[in-house]
Amino acid sequence: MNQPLNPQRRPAIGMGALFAATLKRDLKLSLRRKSELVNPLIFFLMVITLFPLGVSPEPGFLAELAPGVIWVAALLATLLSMDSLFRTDFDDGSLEQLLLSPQPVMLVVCAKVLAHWMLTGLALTLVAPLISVMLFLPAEGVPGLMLSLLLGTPTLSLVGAIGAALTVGLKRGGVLISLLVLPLYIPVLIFGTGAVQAAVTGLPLDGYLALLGALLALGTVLAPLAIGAALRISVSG
Amino acid sequence: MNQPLNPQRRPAIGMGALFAATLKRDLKLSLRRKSELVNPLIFFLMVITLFPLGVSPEPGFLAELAPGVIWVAALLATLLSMDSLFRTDFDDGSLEQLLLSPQPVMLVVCAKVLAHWMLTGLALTLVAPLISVMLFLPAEGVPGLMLSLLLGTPTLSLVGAIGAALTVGLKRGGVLISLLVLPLYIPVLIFGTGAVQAAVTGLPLDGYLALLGALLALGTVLAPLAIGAALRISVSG
Amino acid sequence: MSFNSFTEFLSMGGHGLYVWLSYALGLAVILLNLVAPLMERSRLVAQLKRRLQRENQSP
Amino acid sequence: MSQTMLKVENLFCERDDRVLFDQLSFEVDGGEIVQIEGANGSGKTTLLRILSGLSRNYEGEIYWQGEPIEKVREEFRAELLYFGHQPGVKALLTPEENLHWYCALHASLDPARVQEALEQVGLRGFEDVPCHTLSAGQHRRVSLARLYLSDARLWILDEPFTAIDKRGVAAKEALIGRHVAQGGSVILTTHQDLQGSGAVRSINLDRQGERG
Amino acid sequence: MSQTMLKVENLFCERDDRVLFDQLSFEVDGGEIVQIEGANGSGKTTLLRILSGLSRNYEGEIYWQGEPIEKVREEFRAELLYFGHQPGVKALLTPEENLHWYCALHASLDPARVQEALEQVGLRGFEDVPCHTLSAGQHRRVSLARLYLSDARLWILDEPFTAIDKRGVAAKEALIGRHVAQGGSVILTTHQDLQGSGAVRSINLDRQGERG
Amino acid sequence: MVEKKKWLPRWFYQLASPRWCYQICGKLLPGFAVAALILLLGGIVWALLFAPADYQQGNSFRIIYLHVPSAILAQSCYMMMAVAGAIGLIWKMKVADMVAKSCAPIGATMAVLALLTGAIWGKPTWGSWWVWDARLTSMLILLFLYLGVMALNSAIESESTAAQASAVLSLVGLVNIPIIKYSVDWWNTLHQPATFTLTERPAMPAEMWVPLLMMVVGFYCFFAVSLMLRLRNEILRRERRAGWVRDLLLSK
Ligand code: HEM
Ligand SMILES: Nc1ncnc2c1ncn2[C@@H]1O[C@H](COP(=O)(O)OP(=O)(O)OP(=O)(O)O)[C@@H](O)[C@H]1O
Ligand SMILES: Nc1ncnc2c1ncn2[C@@H]1O[C@H](COP(=O)(O)OP(=O)(O)OP(=O)(O)O)[C@@H](O)[C@H]1O
Ligand SMILES: [Mg+2]
Ligand SMILES: [Mg+2]
Repeated sequence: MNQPLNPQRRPAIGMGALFAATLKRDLKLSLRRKSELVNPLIFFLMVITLFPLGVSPEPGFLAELAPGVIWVAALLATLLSMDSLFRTDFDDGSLEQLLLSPQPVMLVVCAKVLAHWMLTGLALTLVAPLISVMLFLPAEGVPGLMLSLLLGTPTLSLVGAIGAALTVGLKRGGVLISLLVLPLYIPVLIFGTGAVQAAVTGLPLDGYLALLGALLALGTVLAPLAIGAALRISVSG
Repeated sequence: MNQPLNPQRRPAIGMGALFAATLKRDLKLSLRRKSELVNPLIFFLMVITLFPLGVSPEPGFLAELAPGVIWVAALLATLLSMDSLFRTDFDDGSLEQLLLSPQPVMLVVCAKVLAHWMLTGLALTLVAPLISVMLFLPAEGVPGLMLSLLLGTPTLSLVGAIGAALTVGLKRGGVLISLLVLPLYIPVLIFGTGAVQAAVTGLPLDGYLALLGALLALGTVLAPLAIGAALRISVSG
Repeated sequence: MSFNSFTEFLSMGGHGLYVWLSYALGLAVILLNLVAPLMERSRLVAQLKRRLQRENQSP
Repeated sequence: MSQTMLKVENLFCERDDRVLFDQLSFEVDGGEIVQIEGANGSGKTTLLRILSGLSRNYEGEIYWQGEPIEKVREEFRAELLYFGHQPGVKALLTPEENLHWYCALHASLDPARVQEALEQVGLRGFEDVPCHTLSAGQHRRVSLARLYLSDARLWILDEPFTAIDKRGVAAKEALIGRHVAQGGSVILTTHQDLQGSGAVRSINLDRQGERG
Repeated sequence: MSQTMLKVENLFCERDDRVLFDQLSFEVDGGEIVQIEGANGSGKTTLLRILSGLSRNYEGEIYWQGEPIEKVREEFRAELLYFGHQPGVKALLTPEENLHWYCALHASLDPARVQEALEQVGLRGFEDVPCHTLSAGQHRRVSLARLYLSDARLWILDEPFTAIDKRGVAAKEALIGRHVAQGGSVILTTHQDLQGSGAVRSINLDRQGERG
Repeated sequence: MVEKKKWLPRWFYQLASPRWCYQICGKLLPGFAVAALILLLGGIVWALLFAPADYQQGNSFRIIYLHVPSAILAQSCYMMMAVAGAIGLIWKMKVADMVAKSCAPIGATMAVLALLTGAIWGKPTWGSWWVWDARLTSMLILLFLYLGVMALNSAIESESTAAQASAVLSLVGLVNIPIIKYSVDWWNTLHQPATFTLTERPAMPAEMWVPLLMMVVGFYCFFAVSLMLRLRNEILRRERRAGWVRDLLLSK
C-alpha cells in the first residue's frame, strides 16, 4: 500500500499548512484539558489576590502598586507556563521528529510560540480590565495597560521560548529557566510599567509603546532563529 | 544466589533508616544538578529585584511593601518548585515502587517534604536578612521575618505537597497545582506578613507566631495522611 | 406596596440599574442551574441509547 | 511447597466502556510460572497492576494465601516484587544509589549485596555513572538487578525482557527458573517466547472481553 | 536499483571516555536491510542518531548519495524516516491527530491515508481516544503507522518491535520486506530474531570499541 | 463492596444503592420544584414590590434578597460537598461521590452570584465595586476552592479516581475554611478601619426579614432540585452498564 518511492517530489507548498497545523495542535493540546485553558488566567488572578492580602488592602496604596504588580504577575504567569512549551515534546520524542522534518524548524517554532501567547499573553490582556478594578487602577490607566500588555507579552513569550529551548535537554529545568529568562524580561517590565504609569498620570505613552514595539520587532526577527538553533543543540547533547 | 525464601522475616527496624535514606536521596537528587540547589533562591532574589524595577525604587515605599513582597515571593518560590516533588518519581515508576513497599508511605512522604523544605523554605529563611537590606526593611523587622518564615514555610511545603500528590497523575498539572494550593496558603501569608509588620512597628508578635506554629502542627499531623492517600489515588487512576 | 407608579418601580429610586442587574443575574444563575442539567440529561440519554442500540446490533 | 499463593475470583475490569476481562478466575501456586498472554491492548498490564494492588478499578475478589487481599496488604507487599513498564530507575542517580534506595524500601534486603547484583546484570563499570547516560537496555537492567536482590515470593513482571539483549534474556530466564525451583511464583507477560524456563502455564486474555 | 544510499567512512564516537566505535565504515545500498547488532550499551542507538543527523558528536564522514551529508541535510531529511526509542506520540492527542501532524511535517504525505494506516496497525476503534489511554504496545503502534504512510527511501528504525505482539511483529517485518523490494533501504536494530525479511546484512558493534 | 457495619441505619445502605437513589430523587423532585417555585416567586414579588426601602440605602437594599441566600447557599454547599466526599472516601459509597461531584458546580455558581450581587450592591453603597473586606475576600477564596475542586475533577480521566481526589481536596479545604475565615477577619480588622461592617445587622422590621427567610428557604429548595437533577444524570452515566439503566433507557 505504500506509495511508490519517488525521488523527485517534495512540493514547495505546505509551509502555511504546517504553521496552521502546529498552531491548531498546540491550542488543541492546551484546550483538551479544559483546566489548562483557564489556568494561566486563574494564576494571574491569584497573584493579584495575594497582593492586597499580603501588603495592604487600602485602595490608594493598591492603586499605586497596580501597574507594577500587574506586570510582574504577567511576567511570572508567562514564565511559569514556559517550561512545558518544549519539554513534553522532548520527553515523548516529538521534538526529534520535528527536527528531522524537511520543513524549516522556525516555522513550527513560531506557531508554537504564537499558541502559547494566545493562551497566556492575549488572555491576560483580555482580563486586564477586571484586574484593574480589583486593584483600583484609575480608569484612565486601563487602555495604556492593555496596549502595553498587548505589545509586551509576545516579547515575553518569544524570549521565554529561547530559555525553554536551551533548557529542554536538561533533566530538571523547571527553575533554571527563570534564571536565564528573567534578566531578559526586565526591559519589557520597565517599559511596560512605564507606559501604564504614564497613562495613569495622563502623560503621553507613545514613547513607551514605540519601545515595546521595537523590542517585539527585534524579538520576532531574532528569537525564532535562536530558538531553532537552541533546540538542535539541546537534542543533540 | 538469591536468599532462601523465608516467610517469617520483616524486621520491624528500618523505619528510621528509610527516612534517612529518602531524605539523603532527595537532597542528592537536587544537589546533583548544581543549578537546582541555588534556583529557588535565585528565583526569590529575582522576584525581589523585579519589584523595585516594576513598582518604584523609593526606599520608604519599598520598606512598606517589603513584608508582603517577601512573603509573596516565598510563597511563589515554594509553589514553583512543588510540581516536581512527585512528578519525576511518577514518570519513572519510582512512585509505584514506593507505594508497593511494605513500609508506611507517610514516612517516605515526610522525608521528601522535609528535603523540599530544606532547599526552599530553610534556604529562603537564611537569605532573608540579605533581602531585607535590599528592600530597606527596618532592622527591627528582620528577626520577626526570619522567625515567621521558619515557622510558616514548612506549612507551605506540607500543603503544597498535597496539591502535588493530587495532580501527579495528570499529564500537565503544572498550573492546576497553583489553583488548588494558593487558596490554602492564604492564612500563612496573612499571619506571616502580620508578624513581620508587628515586628517592624514594635508590637508583640508572639500571637502571630503562635498561630503559625498551630498551623504547622495541624499541617504536620494531617498533611502526611492526605498526601499518602492522594498518592495512592493518583497512581491507581 | 412601596411604589406608587410603574416608572418609580423601574427606577428604584435611582438604583434601578443595580437592582435590576442583580435580579437579572440571579435569574440567569437559577435558569443556568436548571437548564444545564436538563440539557445534559437529554444529551446523555440520547448517547446511552445510541450505544445500547449499537451494542444490541453488533454481536 | 505448592500451596496456593494468589487466588483470583471473578475478576472484572473495564476501561473506557470496553470490558477487558470478566469472570476471570485463576490460582497461582508456589513453584509456578504463569504467563499472561494476549495481543496489545488486551489488558495484561491492567491485570498485573490490579494483582499488585496498584490499581483498584476492578470488581471481584483476590486472595493472598487464603485471606482477602484488602486485609493483608502489608504482608502481601513484603512478599511482592513488581516490575512494570516503567522501571522505577531515577535518571539522576547512579545504579548503585538506585538499588540502595530500593533496599531501604524493603527493610529485609541487604544493601551489601547491591554490588553483586549489579555485576550479575552486567553493569560492572557502570555502578557510579548517572543512569540517564545509560543505554535503553542498561537502564532496564538496573531495575532487573532487583530480581537478584529480592527475597519476595511472588514476582510480577510486566515485559521484563524489553530492550534486553539475548544473553541478558537467557540469564533472566535462568534466574526465574531458580526462583520457582525454590518455591517462589512468577506472573509475567512477554511477547517473546520463553525458552527453557520449565513448565509455564499461560492465561490468555484475548477473548476475555467478548465473554462479558 | 542498487545505488549506494548512505556511505559511512571512518566513523568514530566516544561517550564518557569510552570509545563506542572507531574506524567504522560501511555502505547501505537501495534494497538492503542492515541490522545493527550488539549487546546493550554497545552504541546502536548512538550510531542511528548520528546517521539520522540528530547527534553531531562524531568524527568521520557520512555521505548521502555521494554528497557529504552536511551539504544535503534538507534533501536527506525528506528521504528519511526515523523511529527512535521514544516514539514521538503525544499522549494528549488521538492517534489520528498525531499522524495528521506528522503529515504536516512531511508535506509530501497525504493525510487522507491516515485512517488506512491506523487500520493497518490494528488501531481501528482507537482512532479518537487520547493516546495516554492506550496500552504500551498500542502507543508504539501509533508511531509505527508512519511506516505505512511514509514515502521516504531510508528507514532508520531503533528497536521497532519493542512491546509489539507477535502478529504485529510479523506484519511489520512483511512491510519492511516490501519496502526493500521497492528499492528502499532499512537500517534497524532489534534484540529479537528477524524472520522472513529476506537477506539481512548485519553490522556488529560489540567488538568495535576494543579496536580503537 | 460496601462493608456492612451493624451500627449504621438501614437507610444508609439504601442510599448506597444508586438505583434506589435515582428513584427516590425522581419522586422527591416535583415536590421540591413546586416549593422552590412558590417560595422564590413569592419572595421575589414581596421583595421587589412590598418590602419597604431601607432608610439609609434606599431601594438598592433589595439586592439583599438575592445576595444573602446565595452567600449562605454557597457556604453550605461546600460543607455538603466535603461531607459527601468524606463518606465516599471512607465507605466507598458511589452515590456519595456523585453527590459531591454534583454539588460543586451549583456551589460555584452561587458563589459567583453572591460575589456579583455583592459587587453590584457595593457600587451604590460604598462607591466602589470591590473592596478588600474580610467577608468579600473569604468568599472569593471559597470560589477559588470550588474552582480547584472542579478543575481537578475534570482533569482526571477515571471517574472513581477523580471522585476520590476531589474528595481529598475538598476535605483539606474544609479544614481550611474556618482558618481562612478567621485569618481574613483578623487581617482586615488590623488594617482597615471598620468602615463597612457587614456584621452589624440593622434591626430589620418583619416585612423585611420574612421575604428574606422565604428567599433563603426557596434557594435551599431550588438547590435540592438542581442537585437531584444533576445527581440523576450522574447516576445514569456511572451506572450505564447496570441492567436497570438499560431497561430504563429501552422503556423510553
Ligand atoms: C462582592 C461583594 C460581597 C460579598 C462577596 C459578600 C459576601 C457576603 C457573605 C459571605 C455574607 C454572609 C452570609 C451569611 O452567611 O449569613 C454576606 C451577608 C451580607 N451581606 Fe454581603 N457581600 C458583599 C457585598 C455586600 C454589600 C455591598 C452589602 C451592603 C452594604 C452587603 C450586605 C450584606 C448583608 C446585610 C448581609 C447579611 C448579614 C448577615 O446576615 O449576617 N454585602 N455577604
Ligand atoms: N547522554 C549520554 N551521555 C553519556 N553517555 C551516554 C549517553 N547516552 C548513552 N551513553 C553511553 O553510550 C553507550 C551506548 O549507548 P546506546 O544507547 O547507543 O546503546 P545501545 O546499543 O542502543 O543499547 P541498547 O541495546 O540498550 O539500546 C552506553 O554505554 C551509554 O553509557
Ligand atoms: N489510563 C487508561 N485509561 C483508559 N483506558 C486505558 C488506560 N490504560 C489502558 N487503557 C486501556 O486498557 C486496555 C488494556 O491496556 P493494557 O495496558 O492493560 O494492555 P496490555 O495488554 O498491557 O498491552 P501491551 O501488550 O500493549 O502492553 C487498552 O485497550 C487501553 O486502551
Ligand atoms: Mg502492557
Ligand atoms: Mg538503544
